[in-house]
Parts: sequence; C-alpha cells; structure tokens
Amino acid sequence: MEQSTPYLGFIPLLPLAGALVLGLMHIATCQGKRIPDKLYGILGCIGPFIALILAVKVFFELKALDEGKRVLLQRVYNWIEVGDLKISMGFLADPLSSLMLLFVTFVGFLIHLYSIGYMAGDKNFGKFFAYLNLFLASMLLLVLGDGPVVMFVGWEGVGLCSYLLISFYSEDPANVVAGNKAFIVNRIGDLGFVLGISFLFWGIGADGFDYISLEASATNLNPTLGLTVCLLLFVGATGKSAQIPLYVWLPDAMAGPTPVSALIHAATMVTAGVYMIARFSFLYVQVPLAGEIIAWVGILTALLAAIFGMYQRDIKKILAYSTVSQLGYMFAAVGLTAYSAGIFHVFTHAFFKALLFLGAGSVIHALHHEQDIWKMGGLKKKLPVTYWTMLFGALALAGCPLFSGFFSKDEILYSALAHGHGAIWFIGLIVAGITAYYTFRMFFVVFHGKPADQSLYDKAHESPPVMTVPLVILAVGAVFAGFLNLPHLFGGHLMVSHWLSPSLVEHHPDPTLALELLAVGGSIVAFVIGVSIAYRKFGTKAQEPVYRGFHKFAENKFMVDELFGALIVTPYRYLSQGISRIIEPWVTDGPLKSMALLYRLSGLAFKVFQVGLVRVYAIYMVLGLSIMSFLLIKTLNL
Amino acid sequence: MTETLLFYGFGLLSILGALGLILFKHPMNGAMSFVITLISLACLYALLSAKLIFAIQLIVYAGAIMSLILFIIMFLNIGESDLPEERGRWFYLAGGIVAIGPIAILMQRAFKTLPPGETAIVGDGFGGVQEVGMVLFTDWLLPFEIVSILLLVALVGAVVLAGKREVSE
Amino acid sequence: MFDNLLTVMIFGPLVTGLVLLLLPLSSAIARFAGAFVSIICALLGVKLFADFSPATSVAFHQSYPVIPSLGINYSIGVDGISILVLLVAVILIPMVFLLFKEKQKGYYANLMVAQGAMVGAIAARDVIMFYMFWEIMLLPIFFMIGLYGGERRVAATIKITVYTIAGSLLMFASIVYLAIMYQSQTGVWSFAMDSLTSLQLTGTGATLAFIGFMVAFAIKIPLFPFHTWLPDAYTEAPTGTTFVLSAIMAKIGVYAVIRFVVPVFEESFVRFALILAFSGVIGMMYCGIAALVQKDFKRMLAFSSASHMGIIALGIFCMNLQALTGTLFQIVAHATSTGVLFLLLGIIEERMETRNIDDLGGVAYRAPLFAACFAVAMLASVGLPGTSGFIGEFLIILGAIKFNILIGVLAGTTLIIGVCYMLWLFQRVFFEKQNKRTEQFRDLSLLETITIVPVILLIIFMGLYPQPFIERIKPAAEQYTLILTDRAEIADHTISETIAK
Amino acid sequence: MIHNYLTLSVILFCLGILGVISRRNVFIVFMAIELMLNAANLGFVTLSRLHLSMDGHVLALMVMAVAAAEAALALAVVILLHKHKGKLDTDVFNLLKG
Repeated sequence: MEQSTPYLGFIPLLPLAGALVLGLMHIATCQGKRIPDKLYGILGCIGPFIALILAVKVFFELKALDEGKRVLLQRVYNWIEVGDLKISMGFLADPLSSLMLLFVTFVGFLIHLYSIGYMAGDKNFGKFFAYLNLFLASMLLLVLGDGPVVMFVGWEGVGLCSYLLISFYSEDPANVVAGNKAFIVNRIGDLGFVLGISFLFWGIGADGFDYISLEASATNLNPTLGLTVCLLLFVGATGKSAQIPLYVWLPDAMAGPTPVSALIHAATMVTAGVYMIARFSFLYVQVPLAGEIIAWVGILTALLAAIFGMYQRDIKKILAYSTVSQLGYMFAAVGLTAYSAGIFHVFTHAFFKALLFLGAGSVIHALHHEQDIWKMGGLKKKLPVTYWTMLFGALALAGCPLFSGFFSKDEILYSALAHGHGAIWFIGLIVAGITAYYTFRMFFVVFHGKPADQSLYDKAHESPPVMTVPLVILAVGAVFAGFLNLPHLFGGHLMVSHWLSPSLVEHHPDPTLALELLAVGGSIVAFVIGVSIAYRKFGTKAQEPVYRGFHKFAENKFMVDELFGALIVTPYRYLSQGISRIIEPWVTDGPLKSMALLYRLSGLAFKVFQVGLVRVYAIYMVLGLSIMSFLLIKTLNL
Repeated sequence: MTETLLFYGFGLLSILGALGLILFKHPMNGAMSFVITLISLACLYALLSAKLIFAIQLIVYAGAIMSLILFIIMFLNIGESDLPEERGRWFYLAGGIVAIGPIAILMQRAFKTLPPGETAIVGDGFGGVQEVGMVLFTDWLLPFEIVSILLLVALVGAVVLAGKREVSE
Repeated sequence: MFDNLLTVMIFGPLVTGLVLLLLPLSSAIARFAGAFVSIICALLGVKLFADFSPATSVAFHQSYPVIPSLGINYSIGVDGISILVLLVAVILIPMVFLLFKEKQKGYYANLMVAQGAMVGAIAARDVIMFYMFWEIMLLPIFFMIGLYGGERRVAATIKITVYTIAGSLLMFASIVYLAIMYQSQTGVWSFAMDSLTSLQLTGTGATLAFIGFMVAFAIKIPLFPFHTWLPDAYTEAPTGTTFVLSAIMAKIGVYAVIRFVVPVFEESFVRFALILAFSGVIGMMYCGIAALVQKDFKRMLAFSSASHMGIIALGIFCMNLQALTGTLFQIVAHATSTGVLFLLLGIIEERMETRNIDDLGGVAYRAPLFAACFAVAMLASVGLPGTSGFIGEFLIILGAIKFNILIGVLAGTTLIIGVCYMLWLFQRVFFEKQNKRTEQFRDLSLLETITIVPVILLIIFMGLYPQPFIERIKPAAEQYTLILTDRAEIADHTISETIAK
Repeated sequence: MIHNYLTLSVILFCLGILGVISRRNVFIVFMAIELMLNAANLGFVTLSRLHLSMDGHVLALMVMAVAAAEAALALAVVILLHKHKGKLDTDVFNLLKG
C-alpha cells in the first residue's frame, strides 16, 4: 500500500530554496545597490508555483489509486534514531494532506502574487518574500510530514515565520511586541504538543512513530494516557489556532503586513491545529471525552470572539476576531468527530477569509495604511473590484445560502445536531447570527454611506491588477468552493467528505431529513437576522456609536489581555526581578558570602595575635612545641 | 676518670657561659661569656674524639664568627643608652622555663631510649681529617655543594645589605 | 603518525602555550601561532571524528606507565561518550583566535594551555591524569579572567577559583578513596578508569565519595545551587574566555559525570538521580527566569547558558537511552549555539564598547548578516526544530517524561522560558530604532564571516541530519544506560505504572 | 657517659631558647640562636661517637657552615637596623603587625 513518490519532498523544499536564495540576496544587497523588486517577486513566486503544480500532480496521482490505498510516501533519510525512537524525515500524502496541500499552495501562490503589488516599494521587499517562502515551506512540511515530529518541525517553523512577519515593521516596538506575544503564546501551545507526542511515544511509539504505524497500534493505547495525549495535543492546537485561552495573540498579530494576515493568520497556519486533530482522528475517536472538551472550547471561543468582533473598529481586527470565531467552529466540528466537516470549513474558510483580508488589504493600501473603519465609508465607487469581491467574501463568511461558507458552516451545525449536542448547535446558531451582523457592519461602514474622511477618500484609488486578479480568483473560490461538498439534501454527493474518508476515522450518523432541514433553516434565519440588523444600523448612514456598560466591556475584549498581564506577565517579571535582585545575591549566593564573611571575621580575630614582634612569634613557637611535647609524652608514655 | 672530671668541668663551664650570655645586660659581656661556652664545647668535642670538629670549632666559631660578632659590637660602639630597656626580662625567663619544661623532658626521654655507650678516647681512624673528608666528599657531596652555594649566596647577600649606600636620601 | 593523534592534540597546544609565555613575542605573532596550532588541532579532531568507529570500545588508546608502583599511567583514548565533546573542544577554539584581538600575548598563550588541558581531561582514561588536566584547566582561566577581565575581575576570579578548587579537593579525596578501595579489594593499585568501574562500592564511604565527585562536577557544570560563580565569572571574563567556559568547560563537567560518576557509583547515582534531576530542572527554570531582566547582555547570556546546562545535566539523571543521547548531542548543540551567541556578543562589545542592552537597538538594519547569524544561534538555543538545539532538547524531554512525569513537564517549560528572554533581547538589540551608536555598526567582516558561518551551517546541519552524530554516540550510550537500568529499579517511574496507580 | 653529653646538649639548647624569648637585644638573641646550633652540634657529635660513624661530624660541619653564613647576613642586617633606627631592640621591628 505504500507508494514511494520521489517528488513529495520537493514540495516543501522548493519554497525553502527560494527562501534561502532570496534571503541571501537580500543580505548581500540591502546595504548597497538594490535588486529590482520584480526579480524578487518572480523568484519568490517560482517556488510556490511549482509547489502548486506538484500538489495538483499529487492530487491526480492519488485519485488514480484505488480508494483505501490512496497513500503516497517518501522516506528521505533516517532523521533521529535512538533506541525505540525511530523517526525518518518522511513525507506522506493521503487524501487529507493532499486537500490541505492543494489549497495551501493555491492560496499561498495567490497571496505571493498579491504581495508583489501590496509590498511594492518597501525597502525590505526581498526579506518579505524570503520570509513568505520560508513560511510556505514550513506549512507544507507541517502538512506533508509523515509523523508527529516532522509535523512539529513545520509547526514551529510556521510559528517562527509568523513571528518574523508580524514584527516585520520592526522599527515600531509595538509590532515586535506583538510578534513576541505570538511566538511565546504559540510556544505555550507547543509545550503541550511536545509533551503530547512524548506521552504518545512512550505509549505506543515503539513500533514506529509515524501516522501509519501509530494508527495501527492506536487501539493499544491506555485510555487515561490517551486522554492525556489528546488533551495535550489540543493544548498545542489552542496555541496555534488561537482558541481559549491562548487566542490572545491573533488579534495583535494583525500588526504584520496584510498579505501575512491573509496567508498565515487566516488561511493556513491558524488552521494547522484543526488539521492536526484531524490527523490524529484515530486517537480522538477513542477518547470521546477529549472530543467533547474540544467541541465546547471551540464553540465557546467562537461565541467569545464573535462578541469581540462586534465592537472592533480596526478592519483587520474585525477579521481577526472573525477568524478566531470561525476556528472555533472548526474545533467544534472536529471535537464532535465530524472531521470532514471541520476540514471542509478549513477549506472554504481559507478562500473567503483570505479574500476578505486581501480585500481589506486593498482598502488599506488605497487609503495609505488607514485601518480604522470609522474613517472610511463610501468606498464602493472608488474601489469597485474590491467592493464586489469583498461582497462575495462577506456573504460567504456570513453564511449566505449557496455561498461556500454556508455549506461548510451548515455541515458543522448539522453534525452538532446529529451527534445530539443541541446546546452546541444553538450556540453555533447564535454565533452565525453575530457573524452575519459584524461582517456586514464592517462591510456597510467601509463601502456604503458617506466618506468619513474626505481627504483620505479623495486620494483612494483602485489597486493594480497584480492585486485584484488574486482577489477575483479567490472570490470565485469563495462562491463556488461550497459546491464541492454539497450535501444530499441539495442533491450533492458530499464529494470532499468522501474524498477525505480514507484518511479519517469518523462516525457518520445516518442523515435524517428533519434534522437537516432544521439545521439549514436555522442557518438561514440566523443569516437573515444578522444582516438585517446590520443594515438597519449601518446600511445607509454609518455613525460611530458610543459604547457603554457591557458594550464598552466587550469593546475592551472583556479585559482579557489586561487580566493575563496582571496574572502572568507582571508576576513573571516581578519573579525575575526578585530572583536577580534578591534571591540571587542573598539566598543562593548567601552561603558563599557568609563563608567569606566568616573568613574575614576570623582574620580579624587572629589579627590580635599578629603583634609583629619576632620575639613574640618565637614565644608562640615555643608554646606550641611545648604543648606538642606534652601531648607526645602523654600519648607515647615515654 | 680524668675524662669524667674533664667532662663535668667543661660541661659546667659551658652552662655558666650560656647563663652569662642570657643574663648579662651588655652584649659585650654576653659575647665574652659565650666564647667561654664555645671553647668548652670545643674541648667536649675533643673528649668525644672529634679531632677535626674540635679544631674547626675553635678556629671557625670561637675564632672567626665570634670575632666578627665582637668586631661588630665594638664597631657600633654600643653605650648604655643604646641598650633596649628590658623590663619584663625576669617574667619572660620564668615563663620560658615553665614552657620549656615539657620540651626538655621530651628530649631527655627520647635520648633515654638510646643504648648507653662509652666515650673513651678513640685513637686513629675516627674523627680525623681523613675520615671526615672521606665521608664528606663521597656520601655528602651534594649537600656539601649546596652548602657552598649557600655560603656564596650569603656572601653576596651580606655585601648587598651592608654595602647599601643610602642613595634615596 | 596518526597513532599519536591524541597526544599531539594535548601537548601540542600545551607546549605552544608555554613557549608563547616564555618567549618575548608580540601579541600578533602569538595570535597567529595560536590560530595555526588550534586549526591544526581542529583538523586532527575532525579526522579523529571521521575515523572513529562506534564499534570499538576505546579508540586511539595509548598507555604508558608513569608511576608503576601506584598504578598511575599516562592513558588516553576516546570512545562514544567523549568523541563529541572532544570535537566541540577542538573545533571551537580556533574561532577565538580568529575573531578577537587582544593586546597581550599572554591571553593567547593561556588559551593554548586551556585547550591542551581540556583535550587532556576529555581524553584521559586514568583518574589521576584526568584530575591533573582538570586542575590545569583552571589555571589559564584564572589568569585570563584575573589579568584581562572587566572591572570587577578580581572578585570574579577569586570566586571561580575558590569555588572550583573547593570542588576539586573533594574530588581528589574521592579519587584517593576509590584507589584505596580498589587496592583493598584487589591488592594492586590502579587509577585506570576501566579497573575502577569494576569496584563494588556500598555504604557511607561510597556515598561520600559519590558526593565528592558530584559536587566537583556540579560546580563546573554548574548545577543549581552551585551556579553562583557563573554570572560573575562569565560577565567579567574577556569574551573569548567566556566562550571557552560556557561552550567547552561546562560541557566537560557534564561529560565527567557520565564518564566517572555513572559507571563507578551506579548505586549512589540511581539513589540520588531524582534529587539531581530536580536540581537540573530547577536550575533551568531559575536561571531562565532570572535571565529575563538582566540589563547586561553578557550577564543575560550567562544566565541563559546556565539555564540550558540545567537541561543538559538533567538528561544524564533520567537514566534512559533517549535522554542520555540527547545530553551528549546537546553538548555539541549547545556549545555551538551558545558559543556563537557569545562570540557575536564579543563582536558587539568590541565595536560599540557597551554591553548594556538599553544602549543598543536596530542592529539588524545595519548588519543583516550579523543579525541572521545571531538569529539562527538564538533559535537553536531556544530549541527550534530544524536546528541542532531541538534534537537534543526533544530527546531529553522525551527521556525525562519516562523518568518522571513531573520532571518531564517542568523540563518542557524550557521551551517557553527560553523564548521569553531571548525574544525580548532580540527585540531590544536588533529591532526597534537605531541610535547614534548602532548606526556606526559594521556588518561581519570577511574573516568573521568565514569563522562564524561554518558553525551556523553546522547548527542547521545537525538539526536536519543528526544521525551521523547520534550513530557515534549510540553504542556507548546504550552501554551506559544498560549499566544503570540493570542497577536501577526505576520501573515505578515509568508512565504505565504511574497511571495504573 | 653518652647520656650525660646528651643531657648537656638539652640544657644548652633550652638555655638558647630562653635567651631568644627573654631578651630584646639583637646581639644576645643572635648569639642565643648560635647557642642552640651549638647544642645541636654537640648532640650530633655525641651520637656520632656512639655509633662510631662520621656522619654526625659531617652534619656538624654543615651546621657550622650555615651558622657562618647566617652570621654574615645577620650582622649585616643588624648594621642596617642600627643605621636606620639607631637601636638594637628587636621590638623595633614590627612591620609584620597585623
């Protein structure tokens, strides 16, 4: 069943090589003569483009295989081999990873293309593309890795790139702090991941530590250990995919350039957690408790982030909270063992959220880096392409029927119902309504009404084609991606779920028409209510509301950042201060210092005897001799 | 019998000389009294058949070293005013005797363990120049050379120390 | 000629060092001679590493009697435990000669002596030989800190010397105890490692001797709470010396624990392993947390180094194959990454004449290559996958979890603690706004580039393809683990049983 | 008889010690030290006679040589002392006072 495919490794390797070349070029030239941006742009896009072609090739090669045998493998070399621990640098392509592969390379390539326009003129243009390439390489490694440890390499690699790109405008300390926050919070999650795979290894890793061997021996796993592993891995996922309580970094991560937000913090990296849990579906199905915890954390995150999203004024932060919220949906899905629904939402979300971010980027670009929605307004005329593409994106996100987001979200809500989790379904429904509200709140305020700032408005211009073409392509994806997994209710065949099924271990409850209708009806109602409220409030005249009470509290994100600051960051810093100012000099160094003091005191005491007179020293000597003689006489009985 | 008498005689003289050394106030008197001790010791060496040592004791110690000391004492022309005040002398002496007690007893006890031996005069073949020389230049050659170096160093040192002109002033 | 490889590597630098000290040479000539000899040694070391086959128990073994009546031999050789430490020691030292200009030739002479002594201590197969080289190692450090150090060098020198000597004396007492025990059990005197391992040691005496060895090595590593000399000494020492101390000498401490303590005192070792492991973990957390608020760049790196040494030492005490391999691997990984960090810091110090972090900023804009090298070394030091640091830390954490879950989890926090201070440091030094000082910063010169970049490449290579290193460690590590697992009833630490409770 | 010689040697040695600790005059102290050397010499010569071997004599010779060297240096020091301080008091030297 294993197929050795020699080109799998090239998929991450090509962007990596691109990153190296670009990075060296940048280092070599950034002081002297500049290399033209075009060269950087072309070099930067080659890697992702070939990777995209290879991804398509992988997809068709898999498709040619029999169902159930759709696995392509490449073991390049033995990576770490210590005792029972045998890890090879191996790549695995199966339906799940090939799907991820397809949209990661696709969206990645488009965003590279878009960045040529967005970043034009930046003095670190080359560096940006190097980082972006490196990110893509890490992400592809994460997706293609044949075992948890190889995945972890990509996992941390994307974290690093995220850090580098968030703090890209590094002259402003705030951006760097945001980058640090992202990296550190991710690291907290990574700790969970490392501990999780360590426990997993001691549980069932002795027979090979890659997904295939693990899946084969998964049933031998001790249930308690299984729960521990699942929860620890989920901790890893909460870090990377911004779930409660580790979501705090994602909104701050918007400090990076907008294409970065689109690629990393919306479409690809943040969904890695969902992908990871789907990867480990063979573990999670054995531990339903872990799944339930994940589902609840996910749906609560969705709710919380949606509430925050309603009150934001920064266009990117609105989208960021929306991302957190959508990720919550995905976790709710994978928690309920509806892995294919979750992955499908990852897939559609990548399109429409990337689209929204790139659209937002286009707006920001047009307004010379103004991100406050209350300073925009009426941009419909000035930015027609952006307007229409954003509209499709917004409709998809809000869950308008027949747009991609509708189908994937509906699939998740339906699974909640089908698995008997009415409460999760209900919260999900509320979140869907809120989503529709805040999406269109943003949309109306930005594009409709009157310009809030006339001077900005006058200078606004539509973006160049290199930016709008990706927008259009993504818009097409956002509209039609949903049809790939059309449920039976609408006469579809759940193509994506079907495609994914060999990679996933999941239970499909028998579809019942009543439940499906309930789910679909609920979703439509939520969408209509959400959009209509948004229209009533902001549709024609957008005025900045003044928040009070609960609203003010929500605008300040329930003070969670401040709470974390007060509970963790400040005490940690005080602890550090305490150690280096008090404990280090006085407690751990104390014994040493007291010893030194003892020596000094005894020196003072002995000083009395040092009168400096030779004769007195002779007397000491004689006295000593005398005492020694006395003792000798005594002891030797002479 | 004569030897015993001679021993007691010279022994007494040497002790008296030593007592004089530590009791006389003026160093000149002490030195003269110390010469007596040295000469008595030389005679005792003779009684022990140490002919060479007897001679050297007289020549080097009683002769050279002591005359050097006397020369210096006289050279410095020490008057009563130059002498240090030594008020606690008797107190130190008394204390010293108490402190020395155990040392003396220990040494005495240690010597007791030696076998008794005769001290009758040995004629040829002991203590002469030839015998001492044989041993000195065969078994003790290295220490001998080292001592010679020591003497050289002392010589140079003495010249440097005593010959120092007060340039700095 | 290659039979005497090790002897050449020990005495070549030692003799060169002494000759440099005695001859009235200029410091430039001393630097050139030192660089030449150390590069030769590095090449020999690489050849040794390439020729080393893991199957042989002791390779390049040589033995000549020195004091036959006491069984003291000049006995040297390398095995899987020492090969990597040796490699690190010889390939890193040339960098100091190449990178730093000192005014006095004595600095270079001392460095040479240090190199010879360190190689000697690593290669020694006889306890007395080891002790001798171990003590010689301290001398050049003493002079280098005391003569060429910073403002508070005298206090730092006294602290490190007294501390280290105190440990060494305890070790010497233990060595004598071992020899006497061996003599009483077999009737002959011997100080050879191979014969001492066959000793059956029980009772209080053995425990005390164990503690004697352990304290000496714990001071050198340094393990919490014996680390207090480290921040002062590292900060006050000239950067080249700090580099030698952190990158090599600390590793020799770890190596010595594996070499001398584990095989000789199996029983005591197993008994104290838990306490020692906690000491390692607590040291890691303590120093890592303390590093955060340091204002002095060097002092922060010093604490960082101490923090990582805690983790490295932990690997020994976990008593399983993964952790031990991780430790041996991490010895190289940490030496290269921390070494490069210290060297780059030295360059900053040389060019800007300040180590105060607040005075720096924006270095990355003027010196992208410099920043990139620093970033790679920093990421290796925080254990990012793809760099050498990850392999070692991952293996150690993996092993620690098997040994004791609590220790494993605490050890894992190194991932977070390290990142906190390192990123903040990176932010304040390389990012943010430039100031007048940093605007003048030059990027790496050609010589500096060819000195540092190979090590950077090694860091990445070891992260991506660690197997050549692991293979050379493996047989020895397996043998040592076997010694311990035979002795230890550590079964109750394993996960399955803990969970069963 | 041998024991009597040895006893004499002990007595002289003890008198030498007494001289050193009770007197402050440099010359007396110096000569008291010489006295102790001589007492030791007497012991050597006596033991040499007892064993009928020449080693004791050689040692005595060495001691005399050392004494001579010492005399030369010590007297030089005394002259210096007298030059600087104008006194012969050992208690004037107290540079070692802690």
